[in-house]
Amino acid sequence: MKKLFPFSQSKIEEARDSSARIVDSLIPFIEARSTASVERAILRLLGVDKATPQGQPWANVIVEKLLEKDLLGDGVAYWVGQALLEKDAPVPQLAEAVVAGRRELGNEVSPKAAEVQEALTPHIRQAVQSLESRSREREAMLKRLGEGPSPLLYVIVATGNIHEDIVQAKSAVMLGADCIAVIRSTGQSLMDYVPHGSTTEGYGGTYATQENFRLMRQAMDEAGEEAGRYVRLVNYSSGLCMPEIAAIGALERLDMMLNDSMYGILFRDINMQRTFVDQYFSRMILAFSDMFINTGEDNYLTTADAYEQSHTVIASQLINEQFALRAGMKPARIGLGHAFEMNPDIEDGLLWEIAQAELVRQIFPQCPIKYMPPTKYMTGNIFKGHLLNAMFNMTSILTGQSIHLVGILTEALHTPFMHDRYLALENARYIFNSARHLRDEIVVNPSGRMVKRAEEVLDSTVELLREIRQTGLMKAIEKGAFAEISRNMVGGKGLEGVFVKTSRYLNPFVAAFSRTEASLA
Amino acid sequence: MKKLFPFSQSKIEEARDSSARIVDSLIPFIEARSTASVERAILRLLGVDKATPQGQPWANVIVEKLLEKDLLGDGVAYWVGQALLEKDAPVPQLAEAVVAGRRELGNEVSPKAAEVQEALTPHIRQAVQSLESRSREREAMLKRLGEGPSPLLYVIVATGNIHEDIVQAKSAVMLGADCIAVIRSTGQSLMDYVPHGSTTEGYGGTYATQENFRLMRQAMDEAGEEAGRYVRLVNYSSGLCMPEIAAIGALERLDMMLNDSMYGILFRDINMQRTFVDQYFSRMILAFSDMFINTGEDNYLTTADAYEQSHTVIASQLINEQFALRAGMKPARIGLGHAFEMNPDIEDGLLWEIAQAELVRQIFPQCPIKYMPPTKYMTGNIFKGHLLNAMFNMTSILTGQSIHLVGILTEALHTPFMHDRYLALENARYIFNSARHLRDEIVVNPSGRMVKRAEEVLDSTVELLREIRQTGLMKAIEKGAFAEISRNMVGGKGLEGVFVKTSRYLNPFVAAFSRTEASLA
Amino acid sequence: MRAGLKSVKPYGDTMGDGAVQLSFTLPLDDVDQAREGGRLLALKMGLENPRVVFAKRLGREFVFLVVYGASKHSLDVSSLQVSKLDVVLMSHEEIREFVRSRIGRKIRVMGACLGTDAHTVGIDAVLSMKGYAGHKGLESYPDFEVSNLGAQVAPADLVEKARQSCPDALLISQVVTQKDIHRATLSRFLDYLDASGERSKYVLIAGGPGLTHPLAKELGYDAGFGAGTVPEQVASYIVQELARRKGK
Amino acid sequence: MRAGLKSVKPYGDTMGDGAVQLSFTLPLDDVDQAREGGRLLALKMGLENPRVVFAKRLGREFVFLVVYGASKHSLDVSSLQVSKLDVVLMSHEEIREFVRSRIGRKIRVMGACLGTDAHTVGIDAVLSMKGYAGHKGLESYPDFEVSNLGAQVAPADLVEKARQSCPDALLISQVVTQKDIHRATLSRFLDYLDASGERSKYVLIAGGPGLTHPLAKELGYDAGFGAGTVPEQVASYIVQELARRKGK
Ligand code: B12
Ligand code: B12
Ligand SMILES: Cc1ncc(COP(=O)(O)O)c(C=O)c1O
Ligand SMILES: Cc1ncc(COP(=O)(O)O)c(C=O)c1O
Repeated sequence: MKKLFPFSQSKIEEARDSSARIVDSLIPFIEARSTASVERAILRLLGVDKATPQGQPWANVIVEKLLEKDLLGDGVAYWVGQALLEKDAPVPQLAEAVVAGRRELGNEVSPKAAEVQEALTPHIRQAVQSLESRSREREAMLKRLGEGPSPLLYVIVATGNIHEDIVQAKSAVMLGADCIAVIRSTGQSLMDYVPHGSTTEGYGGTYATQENFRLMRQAMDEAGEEAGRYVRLVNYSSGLCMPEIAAIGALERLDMMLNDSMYGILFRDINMQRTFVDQYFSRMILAFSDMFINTGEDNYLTTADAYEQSHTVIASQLINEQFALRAGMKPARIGLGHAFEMNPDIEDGLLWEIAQAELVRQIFPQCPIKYMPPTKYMTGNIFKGHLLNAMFNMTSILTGQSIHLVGILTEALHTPFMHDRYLALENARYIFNSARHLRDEIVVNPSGRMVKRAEEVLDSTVELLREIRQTGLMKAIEKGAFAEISRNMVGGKGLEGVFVKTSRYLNPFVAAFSRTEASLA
Repeated sequence: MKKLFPFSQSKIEEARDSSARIVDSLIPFIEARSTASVERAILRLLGVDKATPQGQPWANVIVEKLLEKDLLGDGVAYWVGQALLEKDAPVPQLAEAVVAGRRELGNEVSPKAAEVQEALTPHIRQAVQSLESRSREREAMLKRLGEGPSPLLYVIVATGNIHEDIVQAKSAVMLGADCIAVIRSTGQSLMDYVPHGSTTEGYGGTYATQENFRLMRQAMDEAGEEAGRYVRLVNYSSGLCMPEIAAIGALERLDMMLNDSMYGILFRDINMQRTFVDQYFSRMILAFSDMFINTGEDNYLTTADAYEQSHTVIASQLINEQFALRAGMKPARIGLGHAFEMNPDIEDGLLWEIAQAELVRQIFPQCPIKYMPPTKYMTGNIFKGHLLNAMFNMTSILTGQSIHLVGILTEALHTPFMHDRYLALENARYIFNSARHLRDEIVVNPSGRMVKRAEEVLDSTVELLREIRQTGLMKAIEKGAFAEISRNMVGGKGLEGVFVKTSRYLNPFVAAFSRTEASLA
Repeated sequence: MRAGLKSVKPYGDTMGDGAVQLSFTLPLDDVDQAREGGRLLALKMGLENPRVVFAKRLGREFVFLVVYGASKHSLDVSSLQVSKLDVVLMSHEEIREFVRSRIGRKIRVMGACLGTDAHTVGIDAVLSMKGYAGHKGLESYPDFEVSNLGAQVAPADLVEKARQSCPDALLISQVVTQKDIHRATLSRFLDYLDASGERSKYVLIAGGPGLTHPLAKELGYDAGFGAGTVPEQVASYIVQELARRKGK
Repeated sequence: MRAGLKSVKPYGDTMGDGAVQLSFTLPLDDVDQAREGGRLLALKMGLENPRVVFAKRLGREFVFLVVYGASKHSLDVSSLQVSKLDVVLMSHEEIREFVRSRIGRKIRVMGACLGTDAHTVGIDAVLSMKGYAGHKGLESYPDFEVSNLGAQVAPADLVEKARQSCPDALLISQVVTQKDIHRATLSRFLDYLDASGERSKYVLIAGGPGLTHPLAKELGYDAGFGAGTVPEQVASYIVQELARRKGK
């Protein structure tokens, strides 16, 4: 990869090294715990995808039953294994019976771990195979259809109604979109269950449900065939149901997930223990399913000042990277987020944006960077907004970003109308094409303003990570190291869903994923 | 001046040398001739600014009378001098009497050149002084008020009604405009007289009249005081009345004139002899009055393809430069025109625009380059149009242009509405500010696509000028060397107004301008 | 050039020309049909000589149009009522003076992003020390005691929290407006308050980029604040309203 | 999701939502007054819940506004008449065939930019060898004889030139439309033609970015061509019209 800036690699190494230690020191804590959502994800991977007539997902019913009996510490897999030992059956069938009260979980049939494992094995294998077949499908389609030139054009749909979303998404694909993200309804991230079925009533977005995923996947496969390129589908493995949504997304062949090791903590006040544990397993699922993650550092800049807080973005990216690597993700799937959010009135603001974008690019040469458009300084002046997006597009192509979230001129007004998205895609496509090889053409003045700025940001990052390494990540978050937000270890939502694993705790997917990967490698 | 591209100066020198020879070989032809419009300009400089009740300017009436008598070959100044010898009076008073038929021109009172000269001298001196006082006024105001940062933001008003124009222009100044050009009504360029008085009925623009100039000057002086910067006023010394409009513009303290040595020939089918003679004297007036010219090479690209014909733009700029130097203009006043007119669908189109703009900048380091916005590929999609303008703005600040004609999103639809101009100024101001020092920050890859492209254009320019030097400029125009348009030496409009000077022909301003300049220097 | 205030029309470049730009998408497949449809729609909207200057297919059944035309409607602005909040804008200093002289005690305000809304930047802009656009928020006012409950506070919880600490004013932020969720949430909250008969205990203030004072009034709030609000405006209103209520 | 063709409304993100964007300037000094004026104007235009989302002063007496709202108008497209030229689009080849079989002689056309208009690119696009957007112009058609008079041809001169060489069709370009000068010039030309009783001798075609077929008809021309016209369309029309006239 071409580099526009000259940098001492050693500073980058120091920063990365700090992040590795920060993350490493949390892993034992994480590995000692599981959560309600992790357990539900296990059930969903095993095919438990239905809900009660009242809309309560079977996965939730079952996990709650175990919780009530105080048996969740062993893991849902342990008790499913026991039930299968008692009487083998497809897991969904077992689940139905449990939900209906016809069978019960929690009867210990055998105390031997090996036997429980064995009872589970064919079911796990089947689950793993169905995930694998989804990856293979994707691979084949990508090979056959190909994809758009880099950066990929990523747009959102967010009508609240999955059927309208499909109409909007099809139009977007025809107009050049490569990735379609279905934004979730406000509030979903704090729901401790995944709604069921197709939905038509969301606000600011559409509920993430397995059926909605399926409908959109089907529509986008059709649209992709027509357009002659594979359309990537994006959703949110984020909030209180991180691992579950990773699971259903993997099952429905989604391609990317918004997934961040700290976003929920900072921006949704989700308990940090919960998030750290959830993100770990969710990323294992995503890694195994060859999916991309997109981290959420862009959000820092919607509350804090982009010029002042640039270094926190990079520090967080480094931490996200380490968490992802620990969960088995390949760098090529770690889409680190950042954003074009500086005040458009700053003199030379574009220079600082270029400096930041290039810095990110150079620190993570193997990661596909997800670049987010201006949102904070967008206003009702849609014409001006269109220009902010143009400069964002320009910066993106100049600095070689990979996943380009197309900025929409009506950002400050409403979730995008169909023609807003058209104009936005036209904007990006015009500028990308017109400046296609600009990056090859220029070299940056090594003693200029941009390099100086990037160096300052890098220095502050090194400094910040050094501090965090000393205090530890949880304490650092308590102290407000990120986004000027401070969160407490036992505060926030969802702590009640975190538990310490017993010694016989079982999550056979962890082993299955790494075994299969190893056998594939 | 910083240079982005490495260039062999020798090619540039060869091109410039060719142009000098091309122009030099036309000077004797030009100096042997005068035109009706040159003669009317002389009268206007002498204060003859009224019109008959039917709207026929006195200047025209008088020149026609001499023409009828076949006495124009001596120059109007010669016969005015004779009349003054007979009976001295302010020239306007004399003119009134002539127009009214109370006095006649054409009576030879003295055959001695020196006596005629002497009779004219106080009147010429007065005229020259009033021009000088206008320049001094400008200088003082510029010193007191200052002007905007480079590039100057140049916008047009074109309502057809001078009073509406003033309203629009005032708004533009408040929103950041530095230069206001009052576009002329369609058709004025082919009128062989300058209309009289304030006007409210133009199409696609407002008539250039001395009174309209005065009204707008006054309004812009007021607006400039309020905004705290000097506002430059622009009009067209172009068409069949080049020298006359230069004269009235100078008298009303306009600051810039569209003025091109070949535009009228090519784009208005004005006879080439007429244009070459007219442009020469018009530029003498402008040079003396310390005014800028803006040449019209941008027009080539509205008919011909910008990628294919880039070299004709540069060849024409070099010729325009030489003509201007011959007329006594300083390089710092020669605003050479070019434009951002490539097809926005070309891959890397922006690179070619940057290459061209930088090439122009480096060939004419002392000239204030007038950079024209996209027009040809503007459509009813005003949102897309706004983006073309954004990339134009970006290119302008990156390549250090000086006079920036602000592109307007509704270019394809109508002459600008007030808010169109606002949005356009906002566009330019945002991008200029945000990328203020981008030029300092980058270096261009010397073996890259942009430099290669610029070199090709320069090579073609050298080649083209070499050919023109061989054939001569008039023949080259006949052969369609510029804008794919061919014009004949005796074709086009206005040839009837060209005449060969007699041996006693007199235009005392030519001498007065150079004398005064010399005495000032 | 000036038009009378009795018949004001949009202005492009000639007084009275009525120049208006429109854009919208029609759910039609055929571009020519959509162009004609766009023209007719513009006529229905009262535009004369509408020109469809751009048309682009966005998908199988949609065409985007840009239209220009001359509005024949005119406004009588001489009688136009701009429904503004009845409040005198005071400075930080003046507010302090006002509270000390007219109210004589600390003022307690409670803020929240109601319902599922998690956009805290707006309410923080009004309440926090840091404030907005250089204007410090209510926390910086010595006579204000601020409690900011942050994001996603359920209506019932807010009623309860308010009951516990009895603030003078409740400041509610609503940023998401899709499908009028802000209206629904704001109304629901008042229903809860009414149910417990407590509506009149507080000065009820709603804010957010989609809010206006008239809209807030319509929904049953005492005041509404929209985009670009600065803390002084809110503080001025609160203290003046409290003085007014006290005076009664 | 599809709406019936009987009541088509603009579409934003929900069928029937009526979403429309507007922008215009009001000649008012006060921004709040202008906002309210803009809202009222939008109501008059039939927009429900209009939101003034942006307002900016442009000078002492002008405020620019951006407004969004939901149009309550709907269109019955099932009965919508798109006034199209009655012509079958043929290729270069087909036109040649058509002329040879149905007309049997060369076709002579004369083009000009009428009046003060000097925009020749459009007429050249239709007539010249080079053509437009990859479509060669009428000069490239073996059975067409083209005379292109270029820019700024006075109406009287064109009548005279036409009388001298008797072309089958006159092609007139009008690009400048400010203050409806194109309408005036096009009408004036017909007056001249009428004066000499020659209107029916030619197929009369007007073109330009501001022209549409209905407008040309209204002014008394046989056909009108707007933005994006390609030469084949014009040639197809001319030969079919000539065949039709011959048939009569
Ligand atoms: C920042 C931001 C976020 C941040 C919020 C971080 C945070 N802690 O607040 C993050 C990234 C988390 C976020 C998430 C979402 N967002 Co958001 N977000 C924005 C954004 C970019 C800026 C909002 C902002 O901070 N404005 C700055 C503040 C200062 O302005 P303000 O809120 O208008 O406040 C001022 C006034 O309105 C007033 N005011 C506001 N409240 C109050 C209250 C009182 C009492 C008073 C007196 C005054 C007052 O005073 C303030 C100062 O002047 C806007 C787009 C934009 N440019 O406006 C979208 C936007 C608001 N978000 C939107 C959406 C849909 C969402 C999501 C639902 C998307 C999704 N499905 O994931 C989520 C979920 C959030 C949720 N559950 O509510 C939409 C809303 C669409 C609509 N009109 O319905 C917008 C418009 C973007 C878009 N076009 O889609 N968002
Ligand atoms: C190029 C250009 C010029 C060139 C013209 C060079 C030339 N030899 O033609 C120059 C620089 C000289 C020029 C000058 C002026 N121009 Co000019 N110009 C343009 C520009 C940028 C492009 C026009 C063009 O070439 N379009 C490309 C052609 C292919 O498209 P077209 O003309 O629409 O033609 C197509 C169809 O309409 C149709 N068609 C056209 N004619 C005909 C005829 C027939 C018979 C048929 C069948 C079809 C047909 O077929 C063509 C192919 O599809 C437009 C802005 C724009 N982007 O549109 C302004 C524009 C047209 N100009 C404008 C103006 C005002 C002027 C001036 C009056 C400005 C001035 N005061 O100095 C002058 C004077 C010209 C005059 N006396 O007429 C305005 C007109 C405003 C209005 N609506 O009234 C425009 C819109 C710019 C603006 N926003 O102000 N201009
Ligand atoms: C990582 C991540 N998760 C989730 C979201 C979306 O918000 P919510 O949590 O309300 O779904 C974002 C938004 O940018 C994000 O970056
Ligand atoms: C040198 C010059 N003169 C004049 C004009 C304007 O046209 P007209 O000759 O119709 O006034 C232009 C337009 O760009 C120009 O460049």
